[in-house]
Amino acid sequence: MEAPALVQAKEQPKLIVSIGPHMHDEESTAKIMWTVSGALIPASLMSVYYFGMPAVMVILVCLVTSLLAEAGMQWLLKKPITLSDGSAFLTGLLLALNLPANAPLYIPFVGSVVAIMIAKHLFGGLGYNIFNPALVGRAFVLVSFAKIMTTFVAPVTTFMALDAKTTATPLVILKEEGIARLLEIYHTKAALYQDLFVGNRAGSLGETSVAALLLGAAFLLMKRYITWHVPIPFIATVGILTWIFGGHDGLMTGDPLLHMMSGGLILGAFFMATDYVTGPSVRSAQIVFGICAGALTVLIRLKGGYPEGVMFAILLMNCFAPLLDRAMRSRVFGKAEAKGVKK
Amino acid sequence: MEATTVKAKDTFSGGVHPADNKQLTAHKPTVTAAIPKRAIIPLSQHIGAPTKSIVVIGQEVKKGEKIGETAGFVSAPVHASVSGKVVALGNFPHILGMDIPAVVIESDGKDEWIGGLKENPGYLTLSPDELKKLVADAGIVGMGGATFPTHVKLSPPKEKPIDVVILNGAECEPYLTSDHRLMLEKSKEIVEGLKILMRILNVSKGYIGIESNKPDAIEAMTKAAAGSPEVKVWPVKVKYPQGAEKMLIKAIAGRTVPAGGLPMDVGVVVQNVGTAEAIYNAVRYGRPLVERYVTVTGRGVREPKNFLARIGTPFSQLIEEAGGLTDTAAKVISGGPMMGMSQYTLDVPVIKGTSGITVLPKNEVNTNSYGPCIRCGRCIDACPMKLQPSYLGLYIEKGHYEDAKAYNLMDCFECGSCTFVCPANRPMVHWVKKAKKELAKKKN
Amino acid sequence: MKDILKITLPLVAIFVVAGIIMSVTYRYTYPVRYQAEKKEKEEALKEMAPDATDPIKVAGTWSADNKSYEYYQATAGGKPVEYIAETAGKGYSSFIKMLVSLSPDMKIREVKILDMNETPGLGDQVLEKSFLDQFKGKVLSQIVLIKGETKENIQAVSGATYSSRGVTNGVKAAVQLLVDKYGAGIKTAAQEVAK
Amino acid sequence: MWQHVLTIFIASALINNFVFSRYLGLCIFFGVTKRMETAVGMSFTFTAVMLIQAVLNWIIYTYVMVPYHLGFLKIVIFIGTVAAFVQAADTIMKKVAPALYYKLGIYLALIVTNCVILAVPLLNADENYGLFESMALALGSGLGFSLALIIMASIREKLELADVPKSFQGLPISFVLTGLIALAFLGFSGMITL
Amino acid sequence: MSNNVSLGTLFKNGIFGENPVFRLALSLCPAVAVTSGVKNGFLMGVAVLFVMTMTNVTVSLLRNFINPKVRIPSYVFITATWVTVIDLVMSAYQRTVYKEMGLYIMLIVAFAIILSRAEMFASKNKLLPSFVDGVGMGLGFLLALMLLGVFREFLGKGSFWGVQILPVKPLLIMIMPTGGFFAMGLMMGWLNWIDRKFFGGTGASSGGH
Ligand SMILES: Cc1cc2nc3c(=O)[nH]c(=O)nc-3n(C[C@H](O)[C@H](O)[C@H](O)COP(=O)(O)O)c2cc1C
Ligand SMILES: Cc1cc2nc3c(=O)[nH]c(=O)nc-3n(C[C@H](O)[C@H](O)[C@H](O)COP(=O)(O)O)c2cc1C
Ligand SMILES: Cc1cc2nc3c(=O)[nH]c(=O)nc-3n(C[C@H](O)[C@H](O)[C@H](O)COP(=O)(O)O)c2cc1C
Ligand SMILES: Cc1cc2nc3c(=O)[nH]c(=O)nc-3n(C[C@H](O)[C@H](O)[C@H](O)CO)c2cc1C
Ligand code: SF4
Ligand code: SF4
Ligand code: SF4
Ligand code: SF4
Ligand code: FES
Repeated sequence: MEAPALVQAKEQPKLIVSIGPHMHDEESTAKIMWTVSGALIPASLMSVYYFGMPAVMVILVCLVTSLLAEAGMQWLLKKPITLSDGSAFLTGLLLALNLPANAPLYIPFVGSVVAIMIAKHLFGGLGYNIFNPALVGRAFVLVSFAKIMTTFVAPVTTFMALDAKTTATPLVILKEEGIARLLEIYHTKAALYQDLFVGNRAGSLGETSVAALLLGAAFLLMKRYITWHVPIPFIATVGILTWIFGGHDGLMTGDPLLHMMSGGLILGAFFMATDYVTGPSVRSAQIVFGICAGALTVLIRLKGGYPEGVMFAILLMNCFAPLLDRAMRSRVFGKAEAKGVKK
Repeated sequence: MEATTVKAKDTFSGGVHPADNKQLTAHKPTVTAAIPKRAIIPLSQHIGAPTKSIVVIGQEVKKGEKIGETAGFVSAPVHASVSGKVVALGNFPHILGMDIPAVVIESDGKDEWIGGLKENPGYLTLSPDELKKLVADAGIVGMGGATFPTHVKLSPPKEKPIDVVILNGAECEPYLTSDHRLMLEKSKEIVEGLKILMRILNVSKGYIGIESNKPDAIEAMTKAAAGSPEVKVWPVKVKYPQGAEKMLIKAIAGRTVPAGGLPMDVGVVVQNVGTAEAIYNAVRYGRPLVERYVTVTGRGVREPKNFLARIGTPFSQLIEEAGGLTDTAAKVISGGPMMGMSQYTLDVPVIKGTSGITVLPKNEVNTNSYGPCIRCGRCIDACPMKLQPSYLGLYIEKGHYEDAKAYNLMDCFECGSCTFVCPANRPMVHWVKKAKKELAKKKN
Repeated sequence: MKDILKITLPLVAIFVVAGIIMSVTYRYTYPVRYQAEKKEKEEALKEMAPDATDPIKVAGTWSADNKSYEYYQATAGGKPVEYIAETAGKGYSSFIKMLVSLSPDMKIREVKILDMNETPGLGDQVLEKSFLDQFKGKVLSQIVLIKGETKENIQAVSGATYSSRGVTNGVKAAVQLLVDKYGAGIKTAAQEVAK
Repeated sequence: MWQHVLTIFIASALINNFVFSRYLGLCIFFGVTKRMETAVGMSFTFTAVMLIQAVLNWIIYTYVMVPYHLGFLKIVIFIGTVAAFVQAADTIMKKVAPALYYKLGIYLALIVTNCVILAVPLLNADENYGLFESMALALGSGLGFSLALIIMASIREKLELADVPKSFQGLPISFVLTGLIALAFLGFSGMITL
Repeated sequence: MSNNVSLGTLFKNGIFGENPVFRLALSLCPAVAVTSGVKNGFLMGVAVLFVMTMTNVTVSLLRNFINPKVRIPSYVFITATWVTVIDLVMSAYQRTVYKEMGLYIMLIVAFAIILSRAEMFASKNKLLPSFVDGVGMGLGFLLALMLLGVFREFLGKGSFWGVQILPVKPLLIMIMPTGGFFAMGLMMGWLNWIDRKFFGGTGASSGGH
């Protein structure tokens, strides 16, 4: 039977129909990405303060190349171009903060291209990549241009150019020549810690100033864009293990503060290990992720040939993230035991 | 009686805190809506078998006269909500989004009750079976939204004894205040309804769970229950979806309904406060369910209000009575914004489960498209069922329904918390519904 | 029974023929390989001691890191012109195997890397002449790895400190050995240079 | 001695991982990691067979081939042992433990034409390892191979849902992925010198 | 495959349509392991070409002679024989190369591609087609290895067959294991793209042993 038009509203307005919920909180992917980028501003400014114009150039090349690579790859793959979501910008910025200021400009270029094109878009783009793009970019250039990437310069005195003088990072000095030599350079432990804290030392752009990084991290923690589950276990594990095994005079003689403030640990733990896409998303798995990353960092720092372990530790844990997520799924409400995935 | 402070442990993990916007209507006393000129009464207003029409076109009916007969156990009869003449039988738009058989009655304006309604002041002396029959004959279904026939819920199998009845006055859904007003205005009736429920089920413990953002309702209900030591008013934490029965049972009885199970598995029956009131009316006055409290709210209507409306009242009429749509009105939702369903026409009628009509203006409607999941884990934190909605979304998006099932698809009760928090705007609820449908199709 | 024979006989035939093919190949390639190996070693030694006219003789064996190595004496007309030692040092990811030759005044004449498995492009920079040539003419006390500029000692290749250390340590052990064995007369001279 | 054994074990599991730095077993690696279940089954079977093969072939090599100067026949002899063993295991398992056979039997068939199994005795012979060292190499390599299979399977499950460009779906992206894992595993480089 | 396929088609098939490395995705280990230089890739390719051809020929010759019940062990044994031969020859005449890739030469015996051609083709065909099939497949293998070798050596060391062409080493990573996997993945993807774009192929490489 045809429905007779018995009851008719006076005007039938055009109504939007969709499936609920019809309310949404204020967050969006773009807002998160740009806020995280914003939280890196203090660290970026400090790096410019300490390394001058060369730092500006490295940052610029990374940002521009990342954005171009993102747009280019999306154009090639006939996908919508989404530069405004900020993820490519963030990857570029993080990569820049992972490079030494003295890097010739083809290094940030190659790093960004590899990060965005290979590590991100070959795997399906935002949300699908397995490995942290910025760290893949860094590892790629580290292995390709190892000589340059393991030479660092001290902070500058003039703005426009770097001193030609190269220095080793504190961790390299510690490993190669021992704590005594470090103290010789920095005179007292307090002065050493202070320099590490404000950022007056050789190293990658963003790893230098612990204070600036902590400022950004505190902001993100407050906004709940990152949670404690990865960074705190990560840093704590590094502290504890270096204290136990890090010393030359037997167990429990290491210097955890020095280790915790060096080698990009703060940058890596708060800004890179926390990358949602490449880490586990189950909270308990995140804690395991953090602890393992910390243990691997210490293993590489103390036993490996390469003194800065954070990057490799995070990349290694990226391999394990899907496994962790799979193994540590939360228990469904009302279920005695989580069902294993049947596949 | 009980302290009104909420203990934090009396809740569940997960959940979200959407802006509740209840201030739009919470303080406004309920007004009785006009009798609809033409009441459109769907023959299917509940979960279960639709009823069969027992009237013909042209037939005169009285208010409360049965017009739809049950067809099966899980079913509930439908009654005329106005007195007048049946003018049409056919398929009419329904809030589910499709046309469904309904009876259209043109009101004669007299609003006469059908004769022979039995008033019974001594109702508490009736036997449980007699009471249950009254409830069934009155066509009462869950008024909290799920519209499950109440008498079915009140007939638990023998091996599942019930020892707790909980009235759900949580009303966690944003905007809606119909339960809130009902609790203020009909507190005594609700308490009596609860006592009837307890008698039917032979239970000595009754609770009324109310979110602690409604102190006046808590006070009113506490006062109404003052003389009845077996009834306790229980404030619960303000959090969506605290009103979902599993969450409420956890908070009040401290019991966890097993996954895939029902409240009766842990000895509990949960009923909406409106249902309790309807039960009281049915038992005390013999009146079938023909009207209910409906909140008409949102920034898309000019004067948000609470109504006591007849079943079958078209949305357009209630919205008109609430001052009409504003110029920017863009979305009309049957129910609240979290679980409600958006409507493409205002011709749909109020049914037994319609707790409110929410009209959102354009600027509050999210029309952004969704992006890829960035695995932020917010949905996992938000899910009250402790599922991993991100994986459900990923699997279903690619058509891997079986994998989604392995990720506990079937335990999702579509509360929408995950979609609410998702920064990538991913429509998990939409996908979950789709996957459930596809899997059901495959089974057949 | 007949079936089994039918299956087995051809198989046995194949085995026999294959065995013959392999043995014949072995018979003809083995001497070539043996000669090549011998020649390789001889040539390497010869390169280390260009002045030697007599065949270079094994003078003994020594061991380091649980592995045993040979050392040699090169002579011209019966007079020692060169002392050579096989040695190895622990690099970044492998033991770097080397030959080191000393002139009779206990100064290094030549360092040659025989075998290693360091990271291409990083560790294998120690193969470069500019690094190895630093050893020429140095005496035992000068063989110290320095990470900065140096003429007096051995300068590490930057980015390959570990490999450089491996080479330096290996050379040092070899020189120490040869000085202990043959350097009695010149020890003092060497110490003088060091001063 | 025991320290050397331990060193060999760790080195062959992580640093010289068969897949990520020795490029061995790639066909199997790419072939069975599409599903977690097969990857796990393969891991068990391979580790067990590698260990047994290492012992068997060490005995043959040390007590037959070396004394009789048959080193040049090692290819024929080792693969013969593998083939004979697989045949025997197949028959015995079918009789003695049919349940296990139905779980792991299909993987056994793949073993004869696989280079990982053969590589273990060849490497042992090359290095002149003793019995325990050979076992450490076999066990380490087997566990390292299992680790590789399992993480690869877990990642590919995730990747299945990703929007990988058409031309790269399947093997090409798996290769790039393996490259990236190998890049991460470089972090272990330089930790142990053999 | 039937006998009436022309020999030319058979030959081309091994190189393009069913390229053992890029299309059939068999015997992948050497494709990554020995291709850090063109020369190694070439010599490995030659070794495989030899074993492939000789095995095909032998199997074809003996096909009526071998009982089907023992056919697989026999083929494995035949392959092992020819591998031993090429192994001994290489270890005598190509000492430096052999030091680097001797293990992979020996492992030719386990290559699935060889056994599968013997089983699927040579055991059912006459001498000449089997020979052509062996040569075609072997050449396909050789060309694939050389292609990878050229790509990796050029990018990694800036040289070709050991001859320095560029003054610098552009991307050292390409001659390391990780670079080998990248090169292989990118090359396969690229070939798939060409195939889909210009030849209308499906462009999906199957995988597996
Ligand atoms: C996410 C969700 C939220 C709910 N919130 C409420 C609520 O606030 N109040 C309510 O009465 N029922 C709510 N319900 C329905 C209850 O679970 C339950 O069905 C109802 O209380 C049973 O009573 P009834 O049969 O009388 O409707 C909710 C259900 C879901 C799935
Ligand atoms: C198919 C079905 C069968 C049900 N059977 C029973 C029952 O036997 N006993 C009972 O107490 N409730 C039963 N219920 C009601 C549920 O317990 C619940 O109250 C109802 O689904 C509404 O809950 P919600 O609003 O939270 O979704 C049933 C519900 C459905 C959908
Ligand atoms: C993947 C990788 C491979 C490396 N390979 C070598 C190597 O073969 N030889 C070496 O000495 N150092 C190697 N290193 C170590 C670094 O280059 C190390 O920082 C450097 O040796 C320290 O030297 P420097 O003090 O001159 O910076 C490697 C590091 C990495 C990450
Ligand atoms: C808290 C947070 C941390 C992030 N860290 C990284 C990072 O370390 N490297 C990177 O390339 N992108 C990072 N991103 C950006 C984004 O997740 C990344 O581009 C995706 O991996 C691309 O799919 C981060 C994003 C957030 C929200
Ligand atoms: S979601 Fe709506 S119907 Fe359900 S309990 Fe909350 S307010 Fe009531
Ligand atoms: S909230 Fe959205 S983006 Fe975040 S994990 Fe869940 S589905 Fe993915
Ligand atoms: S809709 Fe389902 S998956 Fe999403 S939060 Fe609610 S119960 Fe969890
Ligand atoms: S699709 Fe989902 S909500 Fe709809 S009837 Fe099926 S299970 Fe219920
Ligand atoms: S597994 Fe196939 S060649 Fe190695």
